[in-house]
Amino acid sequence: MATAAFSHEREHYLNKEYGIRSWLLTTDHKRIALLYLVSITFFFFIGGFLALLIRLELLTPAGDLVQADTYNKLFTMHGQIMIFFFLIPSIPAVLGNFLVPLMIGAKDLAFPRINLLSWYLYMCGGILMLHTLLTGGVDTGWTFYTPFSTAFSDTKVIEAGVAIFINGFSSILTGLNFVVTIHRMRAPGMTFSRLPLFLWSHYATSIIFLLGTPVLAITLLLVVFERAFNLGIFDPNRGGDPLLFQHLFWFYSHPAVYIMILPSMGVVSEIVPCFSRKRIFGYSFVAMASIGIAVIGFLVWAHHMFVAGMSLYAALIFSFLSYLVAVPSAIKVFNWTATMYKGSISFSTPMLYAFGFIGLFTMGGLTGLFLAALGVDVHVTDTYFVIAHFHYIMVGGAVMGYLGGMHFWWPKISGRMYPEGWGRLAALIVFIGFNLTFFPQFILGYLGMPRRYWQYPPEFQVLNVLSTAGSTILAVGYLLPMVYFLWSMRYGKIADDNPWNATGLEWRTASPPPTYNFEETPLVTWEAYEYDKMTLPAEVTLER
Amino acid sequence: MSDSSVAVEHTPELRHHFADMEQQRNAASLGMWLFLGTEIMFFGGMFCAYLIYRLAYYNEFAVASRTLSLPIGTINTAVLICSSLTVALSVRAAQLGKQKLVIVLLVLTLLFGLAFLGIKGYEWREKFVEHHIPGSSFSFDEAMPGHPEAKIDPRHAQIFFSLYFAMTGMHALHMIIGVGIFAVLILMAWRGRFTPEYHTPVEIGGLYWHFVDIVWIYLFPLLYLIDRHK
Amino acid sequence: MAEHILSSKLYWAIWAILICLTVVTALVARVDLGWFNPVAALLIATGKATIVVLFFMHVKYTSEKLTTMVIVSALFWLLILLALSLADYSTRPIS
Amino acid sequence: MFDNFPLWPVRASTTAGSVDALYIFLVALSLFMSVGIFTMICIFALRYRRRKGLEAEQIEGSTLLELTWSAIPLVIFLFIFAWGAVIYFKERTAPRGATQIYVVAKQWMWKLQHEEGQREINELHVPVGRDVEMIMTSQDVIHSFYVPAFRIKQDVLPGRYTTLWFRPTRSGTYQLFCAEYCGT
Repeated sequence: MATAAFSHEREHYLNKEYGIRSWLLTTDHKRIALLYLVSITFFFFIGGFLALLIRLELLTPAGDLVQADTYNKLFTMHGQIMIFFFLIPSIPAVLGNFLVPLMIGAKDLAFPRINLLSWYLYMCGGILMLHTLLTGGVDTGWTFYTPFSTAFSDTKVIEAGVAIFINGFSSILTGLNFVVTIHRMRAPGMTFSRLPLFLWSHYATSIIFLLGTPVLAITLLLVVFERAFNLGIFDPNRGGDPLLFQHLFWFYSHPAVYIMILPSMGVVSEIVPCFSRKRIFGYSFVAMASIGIAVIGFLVWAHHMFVAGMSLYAALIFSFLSYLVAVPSAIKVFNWTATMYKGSISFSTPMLYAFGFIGLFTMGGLTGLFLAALGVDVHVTDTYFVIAHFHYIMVGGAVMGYLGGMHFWWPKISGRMYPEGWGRLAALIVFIGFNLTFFPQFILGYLGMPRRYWQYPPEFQVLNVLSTAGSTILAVGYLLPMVYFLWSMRYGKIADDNPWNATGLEWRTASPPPTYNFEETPLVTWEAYEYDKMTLPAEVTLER
Repeated sequence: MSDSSVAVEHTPELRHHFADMEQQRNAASLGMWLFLGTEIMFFGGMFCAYLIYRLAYYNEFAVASRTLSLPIGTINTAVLICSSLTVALSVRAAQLGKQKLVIVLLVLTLLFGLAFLGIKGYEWREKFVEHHIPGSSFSFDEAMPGHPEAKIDPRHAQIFFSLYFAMTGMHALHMIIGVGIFAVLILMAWRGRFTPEYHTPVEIGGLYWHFVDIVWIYLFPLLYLIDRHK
Repeated sequence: MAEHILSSKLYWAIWAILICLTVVTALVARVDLGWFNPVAALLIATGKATIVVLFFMHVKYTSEKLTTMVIVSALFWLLILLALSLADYSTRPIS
Repeated sequence: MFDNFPLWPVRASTTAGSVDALYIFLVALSLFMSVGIFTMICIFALRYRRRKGLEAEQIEGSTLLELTWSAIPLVIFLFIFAWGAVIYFKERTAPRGATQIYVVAKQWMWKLQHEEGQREINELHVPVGRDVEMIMTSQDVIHSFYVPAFRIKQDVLPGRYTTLWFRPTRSGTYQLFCAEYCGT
């Protein structure tokens, strides 16, 4: 292993080649991960900017900042960009891409060129989406509900549909690459029972990518055909059923929530044992819970349609199944908590994000129980209660996990440490800003404020003002890490190969890793998370 | 490591990140199978729509289905089955290292594929002539079976044709992609790239072709064979 | 090589069976069997598909459980989609 | 104090009370669960914070514990499911003899017609204490009939009829929202 003193001259994946071609034509999974990191961050800030405009409009009950049609486009594009171009690819395409081969001791993903292709597909979809945004936008809501999207909206539905369709292939190829890599490329000794939980969760995510995304692809394609060629599959004027669209759409789009949250759970399952210096409590239960969530997650889609005109009996079935998927999520929360018991807990930045994740995900999950309960769902569905709930899962859960993971693996990715003090501050700001933004929305929702309204009765104003105030704090919290990550690339302390003394294979190669990851193929002889066999260096032990 | 795989390690086809040819081959084959899994779900969305509407508008679907030509559908099925045979034989020829035979069989496959597309195109043209293309010019003037006085609802027949065009269109698109893949394979075979040790592309391309064939094996009865006895 | 090379006779035999089944399915459709018509059509199609998968796509001769698992899970997911959608449509009151 | 800062809308129908009861139960349950988890995390984080002389003690896991904390939530969840389902079933089955009102929704308008023939637009007047059933359809896109004070909501679809019923218990003027996005 190279020591820190040598790492200046040592060749690694970042300094092996320079120049734009060496990046745009790279097949190195680590470089592709960085390409994704840059492009995803870009879309995150666009989506975030749209969110801030939405919150500003909602500061007052009157519709005074933007016109109604502009507002409709704002929330539509916010949803589509954030979901398809940020949340879904975020952890898998950045951290997954970087870490899957490293964690199993492989030189690269199984299909490096396909991996690059999926980034290009992502960019094609992204640029098309951006073009849609800049030349008029879409106003259908991110859900594209028919017949509004097929027969009534006069905005760029086809273009947005095609953008998401192309982006879908990027997801499918990423998932395919992960599954093949995990099956075929493991280093000797890396059995499935020794796989880090990060990989179990990515395996589960890939299953959803592979089996869910194509259904969304064909559904959006049918909507595009319906607009472009007059096919009438969802058209009620020709006896078509708009609910069929909703079934097909949610068949993917509900499991898509698990695409966002499962990788985050994987990140937390790495961070919590590392900063508690303990084996994970109940490894096999946490691993199987990931697979369980991926499978049961496909059985619950129509709980988005309880008031949509579905049959009463189908509603009962879907409500029942929805409660089943809550069990594996609960198992995970309990296991993370139990892992801390009798540990040696450090409050480093990644751990703070993990605390935040567990807290916010717990609240998101519990409010999910409200929405799965038929009687209550009728009242709160399509209100701000739903908005708050899924933001707790998708922003409180997924983004907290993403940021936690970015901090945890940043030394490995960049070879530099980020400033710890700023890191903790940002984690705190994000947590406070997030709760201030979205907690009031639970109350708003139960009071009956429907989603997607640009004007609202004045009695809702107090809570909306709180929410808007929170969103500005949240924005600061998201900007901070970007600034100090960039800063650290030049001025950060040089990182050790294993700054956290973590057990994973990715920490047993240099920081940043060489192009083919390992000097020689590692032989794995230990279980995951053997923190009892890992001693802490003096400086880490003395911290706090 | 066995002797044979040490020899294999020097083959130029082995990509740097794989340990040996065996691993590379297995990865490629698993990748293709997974992709075919996603394809099942891709067509599955349309099969779902088909199932729902067929149950809802059974009579209209039956009448509309009977306007499709059974002989043409049967012939096209046979054409695709022949192409699957030539694909399977070409993989075998590649395994045995018969390079010329591989080229001949791949070309035959390509021709069968083009024949299928040609026949399909002829059928589509017929639909155009008969105003069975969904949209404003759609017209469908048929009576309910057994009730000559009762016309069937043309809007529901239109749903059948919407699904017909979506399903056969998506299938044809897959055929066109398949033809492209096979053109590349022919080029590779022409350059003598395939040996008994390395012919993964033929195998993988073959898997794709067979899958597209299987989709048609289902589309044929679902679209052409509703209530044919009346 | 662990590959299994099949004889070309077997491939021709499979081809003959597939062509026969195609003709049979077209003929069976012309006979009135009531509810059994669609069932027969689907059974024959599934039979044909199975033969293609087992022999042309060599699944019968690969030692890999994984391939089978991929196929089975994809079909299982398709079943989920169809069955749970039907759960709605088959119990909805007709209006 | 809660007059200016309400936590739920006015209860003005027979359904409202039963929905609120389950809601309050769920809030209590959530509070109990989340406070429980948060306290545990805080206690562990402080009690076992990293310091000299304190080594982590390895625990592999416990199948018994895992099964317990899978089974107990499952039982609670099934209880909530049953409770929610009962309310839903009642919400969805209109009592016999309810006054019927026909509703046609179109982009941005509700057209309502009473059994006796009077018509109203965007406003609905119904007597307190009588069951009212709405039979609804849409002329264009999907709409949704939502009255928070009654805790009822139902999407209104083009090409078919959906129904909804309620029994007002309190006189007053209540908001009627369209809760499904229907365009500009």
